[in-house]
Amino acid sequence: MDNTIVATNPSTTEAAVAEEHAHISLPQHRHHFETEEQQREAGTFGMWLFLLTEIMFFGGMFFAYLLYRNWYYDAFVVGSNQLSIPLGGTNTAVLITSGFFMALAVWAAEVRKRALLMLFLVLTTVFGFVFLGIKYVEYHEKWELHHIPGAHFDVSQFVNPKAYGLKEEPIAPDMAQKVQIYFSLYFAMTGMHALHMIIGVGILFWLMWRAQRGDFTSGYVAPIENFALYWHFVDIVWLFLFPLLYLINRHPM
Amino acid sequence: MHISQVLWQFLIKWLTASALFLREASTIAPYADALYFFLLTITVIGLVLVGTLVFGFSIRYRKERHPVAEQVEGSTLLEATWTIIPLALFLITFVWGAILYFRIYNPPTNAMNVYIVGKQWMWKAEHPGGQHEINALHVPTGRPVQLTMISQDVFHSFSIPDFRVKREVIPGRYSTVWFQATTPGTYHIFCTQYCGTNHSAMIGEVTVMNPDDYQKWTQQSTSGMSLAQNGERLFASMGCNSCHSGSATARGPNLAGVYASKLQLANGSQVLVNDAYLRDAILNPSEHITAGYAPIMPTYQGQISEDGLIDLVEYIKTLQSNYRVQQTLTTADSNQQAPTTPGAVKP
Amino acid sequence: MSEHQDPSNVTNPEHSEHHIVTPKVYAIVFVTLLFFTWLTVKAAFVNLGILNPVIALAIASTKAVVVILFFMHVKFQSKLIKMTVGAGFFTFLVLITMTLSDYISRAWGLW
Amino acid sequence: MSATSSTILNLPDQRTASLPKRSYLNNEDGLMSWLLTGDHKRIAILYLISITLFFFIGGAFAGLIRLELLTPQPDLVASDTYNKLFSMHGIIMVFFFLVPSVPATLGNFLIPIMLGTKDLAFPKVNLLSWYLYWIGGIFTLTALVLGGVDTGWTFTTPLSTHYLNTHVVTAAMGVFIAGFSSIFTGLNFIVTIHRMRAPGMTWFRMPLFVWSHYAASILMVLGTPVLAITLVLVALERTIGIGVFDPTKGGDPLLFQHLFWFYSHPAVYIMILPGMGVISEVVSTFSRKRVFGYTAVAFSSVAIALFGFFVWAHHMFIMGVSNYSALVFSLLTMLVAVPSAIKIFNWSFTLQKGSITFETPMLYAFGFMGLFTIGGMTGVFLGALGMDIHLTETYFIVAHFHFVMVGGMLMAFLSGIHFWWPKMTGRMYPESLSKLAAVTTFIGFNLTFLPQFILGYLGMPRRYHAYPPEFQVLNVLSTAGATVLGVGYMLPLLYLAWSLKYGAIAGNNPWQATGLEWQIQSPPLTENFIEIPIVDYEAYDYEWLAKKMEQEVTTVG
Repeated sequence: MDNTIVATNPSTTEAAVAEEHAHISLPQHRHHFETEEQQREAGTFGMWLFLLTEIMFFGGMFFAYLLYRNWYYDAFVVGSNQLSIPLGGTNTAVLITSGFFMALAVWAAEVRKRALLMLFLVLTTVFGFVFLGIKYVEYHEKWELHHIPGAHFDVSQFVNPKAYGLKEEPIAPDMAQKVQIYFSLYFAMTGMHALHMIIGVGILFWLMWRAQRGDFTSGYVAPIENFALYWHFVDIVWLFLFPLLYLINRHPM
Repeated sequence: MHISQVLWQFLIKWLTASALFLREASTIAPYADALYFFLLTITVIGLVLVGTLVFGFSIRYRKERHPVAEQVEGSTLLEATWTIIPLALFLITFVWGAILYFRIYNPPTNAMNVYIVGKQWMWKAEHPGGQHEINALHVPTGRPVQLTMISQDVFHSFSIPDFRVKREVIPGRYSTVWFQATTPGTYHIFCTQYCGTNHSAMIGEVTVMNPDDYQKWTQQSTSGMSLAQNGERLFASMGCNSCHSGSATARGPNLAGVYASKLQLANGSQVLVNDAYLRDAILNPSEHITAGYAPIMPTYQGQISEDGLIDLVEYIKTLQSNYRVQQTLTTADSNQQAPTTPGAVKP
Repeated sequence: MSEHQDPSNVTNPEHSEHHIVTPKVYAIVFVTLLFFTWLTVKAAFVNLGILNPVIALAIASTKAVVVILFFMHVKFQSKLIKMTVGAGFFTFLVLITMTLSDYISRAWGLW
Repeated sequence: MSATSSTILNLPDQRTASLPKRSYLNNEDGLMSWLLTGDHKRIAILYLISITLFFFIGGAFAGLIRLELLTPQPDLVASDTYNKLFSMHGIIMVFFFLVPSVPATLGNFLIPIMLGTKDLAFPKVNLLSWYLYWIGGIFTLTALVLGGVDTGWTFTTPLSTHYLNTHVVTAAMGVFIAGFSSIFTGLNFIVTIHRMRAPGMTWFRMPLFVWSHYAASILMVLGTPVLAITLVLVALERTIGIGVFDPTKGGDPLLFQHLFWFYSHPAVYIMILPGMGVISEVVSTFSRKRVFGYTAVAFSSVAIALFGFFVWAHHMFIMGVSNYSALVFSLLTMLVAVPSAIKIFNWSFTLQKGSITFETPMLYAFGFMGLFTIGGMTGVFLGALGMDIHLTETYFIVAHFHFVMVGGMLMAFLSGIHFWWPKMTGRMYPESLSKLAAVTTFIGFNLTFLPQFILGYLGMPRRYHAYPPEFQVLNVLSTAGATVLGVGYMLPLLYLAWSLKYGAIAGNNPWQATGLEWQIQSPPLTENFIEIPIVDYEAYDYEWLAKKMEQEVTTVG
């Protein structure tokens, strides 16, 4: 009477139990899931829900960007033209490549090839580092030019570009102040993105360590698969950031 | 019978000092109260209804009287009823509330204007005639009064409960509210938006006076300089007149009669020149270039206080011709004070 | 154990067959993405007026959709996942449009 | 149990009854077995202890606030201190009590059992969310110990970014981290509800408790990240001055309001929806009847969640949003009020033709229905544009959200705790004492907050340290009520603690309720079910329950 179960059909229950035992053999199988398929689907779904929160997390900043870009268009153009397309474009390509290798890593795990999986994970990480390195170069340049928002922000380059040997048209001082908003958003958005990359690279190292042990090449690919979702999502954010931040108005007026 | 002294005083106070309802001292108040009582009525009806249902069913169907429950799935008809009736009531409320909202936030065109500057933690009222008040506001009965408000620092909120009006006072942007007082007397001004340490001390008093008394008050309490005159001084001392000189060859647009006109901007859009536009054009000129002029005006962000901006705005508002501007030019050239003759704003 | 699952789960749209995407598909997607990146840079240097941001966003969205569908396997996932992705972008759209409704109409009534 | 008795409480014979030998409580011993547990029931207990702690910290602040407001003069504490009191009260109560209250405790405990599964989908994430809650809590408590925060719980810019020198960043980080705790809880629930239902547990066989948690979870997952990014921007603004919300640099302070309320309005639904789920369970059980219009109640939860995202700007009607935008938001606000009205009427009609008894959970549920009706209707006052101008930012709004959050949510929470206490601990609390507590709470609550409606209409602004003397009488009443309310909240703490050791053995199903959770032993086993149940009956099917009990009697006999 202690554990009255709502089963009214004993035969199906027994069958269910038997079925469950067949699945219990795998070590990664958690006891509270009935089947591994259920576990896998739950994992994917959970990961997607987490990415949903990420969409909204970046969404707040994207809205701020939309608003201020419309309010202070000239400042955004000037700020955007301060960024280097070769660096930004390369970074986009680098990130896409990294994502490509991550996708291949999932495939390698699915077909249970440990060496390939390791190779692709390493390549993903390497390209992730290349991205972060290039980002560091870009940030460092802004630091030297006093384009970091805050107390040291300097507008002289936008008000008087000729003195700095730039071909840009000068903008009015009041608008030049608004370039700070552009750079605030630039650093907030790319900074948050870079933070996600850094977290991702950290997880990649953990995955490599586990992949080395062969954890993911015996039919259990969920961690690789779910991490790939995360990594691709970070890619997607950049795919929007690149045109929105670097390519606002590159054509001659 | 012995009643404790404290309790006794409390009861006395309860009976004498504590009103359960608020004075209606503006033309808007009765409208707001009408909606309030409508809402109060449906709330009470709703509450009585739910109460009756709960208590009624509890008595009628309590276990002693009704030992076995009858299973009922639901009733589409009943459910539709209590979906549609509340919906209808809420929609009525919405329309009513919206009408009231537009009434409170759309000032009539003939309203007299008073500027309010909020700062931590005081209210400054500036009348066009040059009366400056702190934590006080004098207004006449029977005339619509529009408040053009701005904050120097954080969000404040200007509230006069007896008038049923309230509006947030925002940093960096004018907001307006209007009322027409009906009954002479003094009423509370509260800051209702939390604004830091002395938030609860940011209170003041509106004094509502008969038009005659008000006339007397304006004459007695003027500082001698109207806002426009202050503005004229600023206009000269900040060098605005060197470009906005009104002459045909001037580098800046002619400001005479610009207020309330429609202006063609360099970016192709058309704007109505109002207080907010003038303020913004002084602080962020490059976003407000009049068509046909070069974007050469420097920004005055950080160089001029909100009070100063109000003075300038008021000055430009009153400029009907360029006569006064020319005057400031001559005086500025000769390094003299701007003219201070009161009441000579309009030539 | 599927036959003992929730009876409604047998044809449940929440379930899907597992699908392994081949490297070939990944490679095609990869090249497409690189091409679009090149395209978006080129497009930015041509003056198309109002169309510039539209095109930039359209390209970015296309890339995002391609990544979501293939790299992230959503094309082969259950309806539930597809709806989840949709819900995320829908909520973002709500945030944008409802907030913009304020910013766009602030100047109204000032004529 | 005779048919004429006035209670359905059915305890086993106390002379022979004993707690089950093995349960989740004694499955493993030692502190670490709790701190590293993956068991949703143990995590629920951890949460219960944590939120109770935070509730009483927040409550202490409330007590001090009421004490200060006893007199019109600013005499008990300094203005800064007072500002810190209400700020900390708000932050702790909203983010550390109300948001996790029902979902993280009762929801955590019950959702897997109600769905017939062994645990939530991600037990480790569940534990992580409890740790995040505590890390957030420690940040906030640190801010408190270092001298407090005085931004108000709304962190309004530019006040919070440029004009205060208290520990805003620390507190904001606390809320940020606690937000992720709430995201992970919501995520876990959604996945569990979608993926882990027992065979036969279709969507429309789920208890309404699960439905309302599903709706609340959607809000948690989609809303909270916007708050997170907003707080990050506030922290950046404060530390390096990025200017996104700073009007002197061209930023728009209203943008902060938009982003903040985009979360914080749905957050009130995060807080109230789980409470509504509790009420559905309780009202059904104590009137022995299926919830009237099950589908309508289920869908109204989802409707509230959906519409909840479209109404946030009604917090900003006087803040200088466009009048036309205000119009749209007001209309949508009116629409979101309808599902709440539907729920109230459906619960009322659940009583009709039932067989009603009045145990403690039911008393709290009645309290909820009354107070929530008032709270909801006064919300319509505030949603009506013109009325909002006069009422917002006064004590009217304070009273309104306390009616919804305390009168609604806290009543529901207490109702739920009393309802499921025997399941969670295996023991009953003293009924007469708990009924006394329920009545005390109800009276104290009304005494505290009804005067505040009047104060609000009279124009007394919220967050005022000192106030004009004509408001004193009503404030004294309110403070007197708060004292009664405080007693009402202390009582359960005492007798529930007492019952842990001395309470009567409750047995499996003391209330003779139909949910899956009542069909297993109390307290449950770690794995909940020995065998995964196959559900072949609708929710709230009392005839099925009667049949089943009959069967048991015959087999045992």
